[in-house]
Amino acid sequence: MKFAVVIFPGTSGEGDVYHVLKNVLGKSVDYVWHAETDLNGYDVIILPAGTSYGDYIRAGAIARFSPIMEAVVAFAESGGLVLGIGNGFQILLEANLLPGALLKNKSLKFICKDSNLRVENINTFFTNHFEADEILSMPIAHNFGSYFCDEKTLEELTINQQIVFSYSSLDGKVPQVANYNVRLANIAGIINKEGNILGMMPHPERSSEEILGGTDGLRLFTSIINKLEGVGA
Amino acid sequence: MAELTYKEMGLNDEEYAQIIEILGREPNYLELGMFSVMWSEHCGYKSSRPLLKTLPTTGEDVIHGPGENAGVVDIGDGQALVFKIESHNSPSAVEPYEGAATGVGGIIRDIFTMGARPIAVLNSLRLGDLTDEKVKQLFSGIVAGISGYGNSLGIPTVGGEVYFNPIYNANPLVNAMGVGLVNIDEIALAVAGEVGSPLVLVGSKTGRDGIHGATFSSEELSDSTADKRPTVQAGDPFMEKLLIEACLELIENELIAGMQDLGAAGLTSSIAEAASKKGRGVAVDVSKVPQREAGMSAYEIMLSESQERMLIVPQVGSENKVIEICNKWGLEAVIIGEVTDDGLFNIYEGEKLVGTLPVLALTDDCPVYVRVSEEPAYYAEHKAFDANALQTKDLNSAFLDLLSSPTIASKEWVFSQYDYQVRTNTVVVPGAGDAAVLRVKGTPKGIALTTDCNSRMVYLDPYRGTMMAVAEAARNLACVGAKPLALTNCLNFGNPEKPNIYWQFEQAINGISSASSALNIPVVSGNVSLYNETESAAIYPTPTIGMVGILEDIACRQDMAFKQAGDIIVLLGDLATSLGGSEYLFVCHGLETGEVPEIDLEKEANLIELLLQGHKAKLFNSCHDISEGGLALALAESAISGNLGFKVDLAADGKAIDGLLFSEAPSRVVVSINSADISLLQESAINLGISVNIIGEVTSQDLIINIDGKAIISSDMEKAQQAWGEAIECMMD
Amino acid sequence: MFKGHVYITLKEGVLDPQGKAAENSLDTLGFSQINQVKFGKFIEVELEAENKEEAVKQLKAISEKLLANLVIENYRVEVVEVDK
Amino acid sequence: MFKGHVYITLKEGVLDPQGKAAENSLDTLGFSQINQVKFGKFIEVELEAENKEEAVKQLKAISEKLLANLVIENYRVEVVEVDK
Ligand SMILES: Nc1ncnc2c1ncn2[C@@H]1O[C@H](COP(=O)(O)OP(=O)(O)O)[C@@H](O)[C@H]1O
Ligand SMILES: [Mg+2]
Repeated sequence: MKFAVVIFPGTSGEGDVYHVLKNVLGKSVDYVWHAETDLNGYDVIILPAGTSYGDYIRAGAIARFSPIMEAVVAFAESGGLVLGIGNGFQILLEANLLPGALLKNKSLKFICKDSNLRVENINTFFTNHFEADEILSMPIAHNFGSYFCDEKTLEELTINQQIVFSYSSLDGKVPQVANYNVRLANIAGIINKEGNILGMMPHPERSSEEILGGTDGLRLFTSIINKLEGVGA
Repeated sequence: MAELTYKEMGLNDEEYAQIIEILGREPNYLELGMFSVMWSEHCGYKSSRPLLKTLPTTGEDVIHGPGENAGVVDIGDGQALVFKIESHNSPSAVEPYEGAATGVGGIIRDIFTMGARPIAVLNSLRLGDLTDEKVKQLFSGIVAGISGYGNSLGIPTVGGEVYFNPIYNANPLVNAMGVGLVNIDEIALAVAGEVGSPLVLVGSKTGRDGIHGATFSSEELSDSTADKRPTVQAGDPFMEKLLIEACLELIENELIAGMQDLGAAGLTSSIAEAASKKGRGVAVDVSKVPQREAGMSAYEIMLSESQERMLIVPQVGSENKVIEICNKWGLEAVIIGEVTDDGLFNIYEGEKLVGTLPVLALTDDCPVYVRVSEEPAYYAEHKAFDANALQTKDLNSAFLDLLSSPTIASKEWVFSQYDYQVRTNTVVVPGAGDAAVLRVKGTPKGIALTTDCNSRMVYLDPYRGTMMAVAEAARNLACVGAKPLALTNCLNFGNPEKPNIYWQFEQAINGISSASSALNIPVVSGNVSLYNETESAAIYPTPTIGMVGILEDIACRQDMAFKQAGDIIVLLGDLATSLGGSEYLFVCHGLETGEVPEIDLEKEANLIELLLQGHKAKLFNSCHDISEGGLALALAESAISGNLGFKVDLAADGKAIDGLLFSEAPSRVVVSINSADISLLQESAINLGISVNIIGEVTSQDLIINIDGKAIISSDMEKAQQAWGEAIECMMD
Repeated sequence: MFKGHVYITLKEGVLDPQGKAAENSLDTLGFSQINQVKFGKFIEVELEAENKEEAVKQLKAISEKLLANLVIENYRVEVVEVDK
Repeated sequence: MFKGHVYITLKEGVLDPQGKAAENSLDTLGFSQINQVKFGKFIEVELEAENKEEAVKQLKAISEKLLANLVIENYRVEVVEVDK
């Protein structure tokens, strides 16, 4: 199986996920320049973290119009697996491949730290190596990381189990409040209805080696590999 | 813009006369402007060159010392580290966000101009009294600027330091250090290439921003700088990122003869420097320079300090390939002139020659001043201070006050705004240890990075204080397991035309020289920022030291957190008591005085050796050097980081108790080790003449120091954590 | 040649931490009479067009496609012909 | 109760990378008639004041003190009385 890591002008996080796939997992992976229009031969498309186009106007706003994005949309519509991390998530939202938007952090500051995540849905291509309600540690590093969508969309996300990761306390408690804003604020990653497009703000590629402090993130990638090689892709 | 006189451009009568002599005529306005920026302190190093020449700059690992855009040291396996520290003080005082952001942009350009992939940024900040609203604004603006620019480049900001002192209220210091990794055979230099090679300008369009920035940064800040505000430059990190990728691709494809970033004094300086390297001349047509604004004059184009621009001299015949690759990255790249053999800097506006001057006159003929040096009266006065005369304080509350002093307290508010993890190499992250440690993918090696300077010590005794800064940097590297390799320095001082300031400057540089040769850590790059003064006062002399070190085996790294209850706590070094220049005197007695503690560089070298042996034998479970706040605060930081307590017992033996706790005497480190390993440690320590003091043990909770059996300091973890962890946050948000 | 303005504001119910922060600091600065602050974008555009309608159409088009994110933002455009 | 608007724009000659990026992107999107895009801020304020002059004064004050960065930005204020 083969991964593609898309590079847009100004993309800054491509090397981190590439390193995990190639050197940690020994998978074959290519960089694909945004001007390309063809994604044939790839099984998983990754829109990497960091920044693209300086995140000018809005993170992802310009990148979504890159030539490669038409191919990404087509690839996704045909059921191909697409993973957007951080900036990649923002691009998926701007491209309407996932619902909602990401707003500026409440603190108005960039935040770089480890976060605790609760796995809300382990029955996906991306999370089948996690355990139900398991608490993971993954770094976050973003400026626009607070997820937003309208109430109707939030209901759908909830009913269809599209919320895959929630921010959580160590003891796994995610305040199960009715308050819509608080519930929104806990969302760390969502998947589309069909289950082939995942967007998340935390960085699995930054928690895939012991030397970096943990390997929880690695299991997200092995989940993908497991599913695809399992079904002989 | 209204025409300036040569005085307004910062030239004096003698210098103007010298220019006339060189040209054999009056310079025109363009030529005058070019001289004034090239002969400014910032570009010409007028007041510093003779002193800088005395720095030790050679060593077996040094590939390039001062003189290039950045220093280069060999780290084996055909790889080298490229690094330099630079100031962006006055721009940050005027516009903190853009000033700090463009400071990062500038130092990063110095790194990839050498052909290196930038892998890390550090930042050394000096701010005023954090209770002052204006200072808070400067602080948040500066940190946001570094964060905004560095983060979007995907270069981790992995370390640095922040000190707070009212002396910096109106004169904040922003020093940024850039570090890059390069294959030795791919190092690029700023040379002009062959006669006839074209000069290609790449990147941002040229605007009116930053004109006379170099001159501006060489003048004291006064109310009139308000009028100079048009010189503020805004950064474009996206453009910088494209430049990095394009330039590294050009080098990979061996298309470049020379490369030079555009920084202070813009086109004038980078072209002159590139050309002077080979005694060449250049012919430039300003009408070819892409312009952001209408109707720019040759003068404005040649002096503009618009950011994110690079000058490239392609290999003969490869200019089209160069332009092609730049365009692929969405970068504008145009030929603006060519290298000539007449040694002249000729500026054309289309066909018309609008300026002509000898290249070397700009770069080499810059006048050099050996200023008058005079020891200030304060030096002897402070030395005479007697700490025994202090009124007694409750030392437990002193301890808590120190924990929450912003200079000592956790800097998480700062570094959580920096993406310190991107590139996934940062294995000792900000706050975790005395220096940052990065792995070098594909090798067992690691590199360690730090910046250090306690400017209060430097003020009280510039010579000793600066030796202490170099020693602390080296010690910080050794504490995380790295052998110090080389250093860079950023000399932030006041107005050198004042004898007392020049004395500080001279003494500080001598301090770097002494420490650098004693510890065998050569100086490979640096930067000078003078005239950091307002009407009221000069800043403390602040010779910031940036240092890099190497870990042959990254498995031998160590951080400062206690690891397990029951480990014994050992002080490597002496139970010193000198309180001169300490944060304790400042915070608890409102005093900045005293004799700066003695430093024995030979002992420091042995301590570093001992630390490296210990790390190699994996003896240490934690390692933290003693700096601001002394022994008590070093213990507290290790405890808080490890969320474990300690019980320490000291004997006064007639020594001053506050001295024992809070002395900032150098060459001392607190380690925690397995009790079984103590004899091993003692053995190597004896051979190296370092005293090993077993002072207590790691416990599961509470921070306790008994002296002669009496509990002097006793705090529960929560209280300490809060005081240390939330101090800055509470003041800022 | 036309000059256009695009005003982008956050939709009702979308958090505006910047506005909240401004309200707070204005309070501490003693501007007690300020009740609410909302942050939006003001974008000035220069464009060619046959006529004003044409220009308005273009401004709307670029707002919807690029300048505004309709999930969280509303936009309003306005054209001011430039007298040459 | 008054409603005020504050318009914040970059000073002449200050680089506007966002604007540049928008221009390029619009170009590739085929909006060739767009010549220039400049990004600024649009801030809506609700405040109490004796009268319109009073309100204008306050808006200016908060713009200079907090909302605008006068080193690189210009501001313009405008008051619209709210009819209750
Ligand atoms: N401005 C900053 N940016 C990033 N990291 C910082 C900054 N200031 C301090 N740090 C980090 O916080 C920790 C403590 O800094 P410092 O008190 O200077 O340590 P030391 O006294 O041992 O040199 C170090 O890891 C340092 O890198
Ligand atoms: Mg320090």
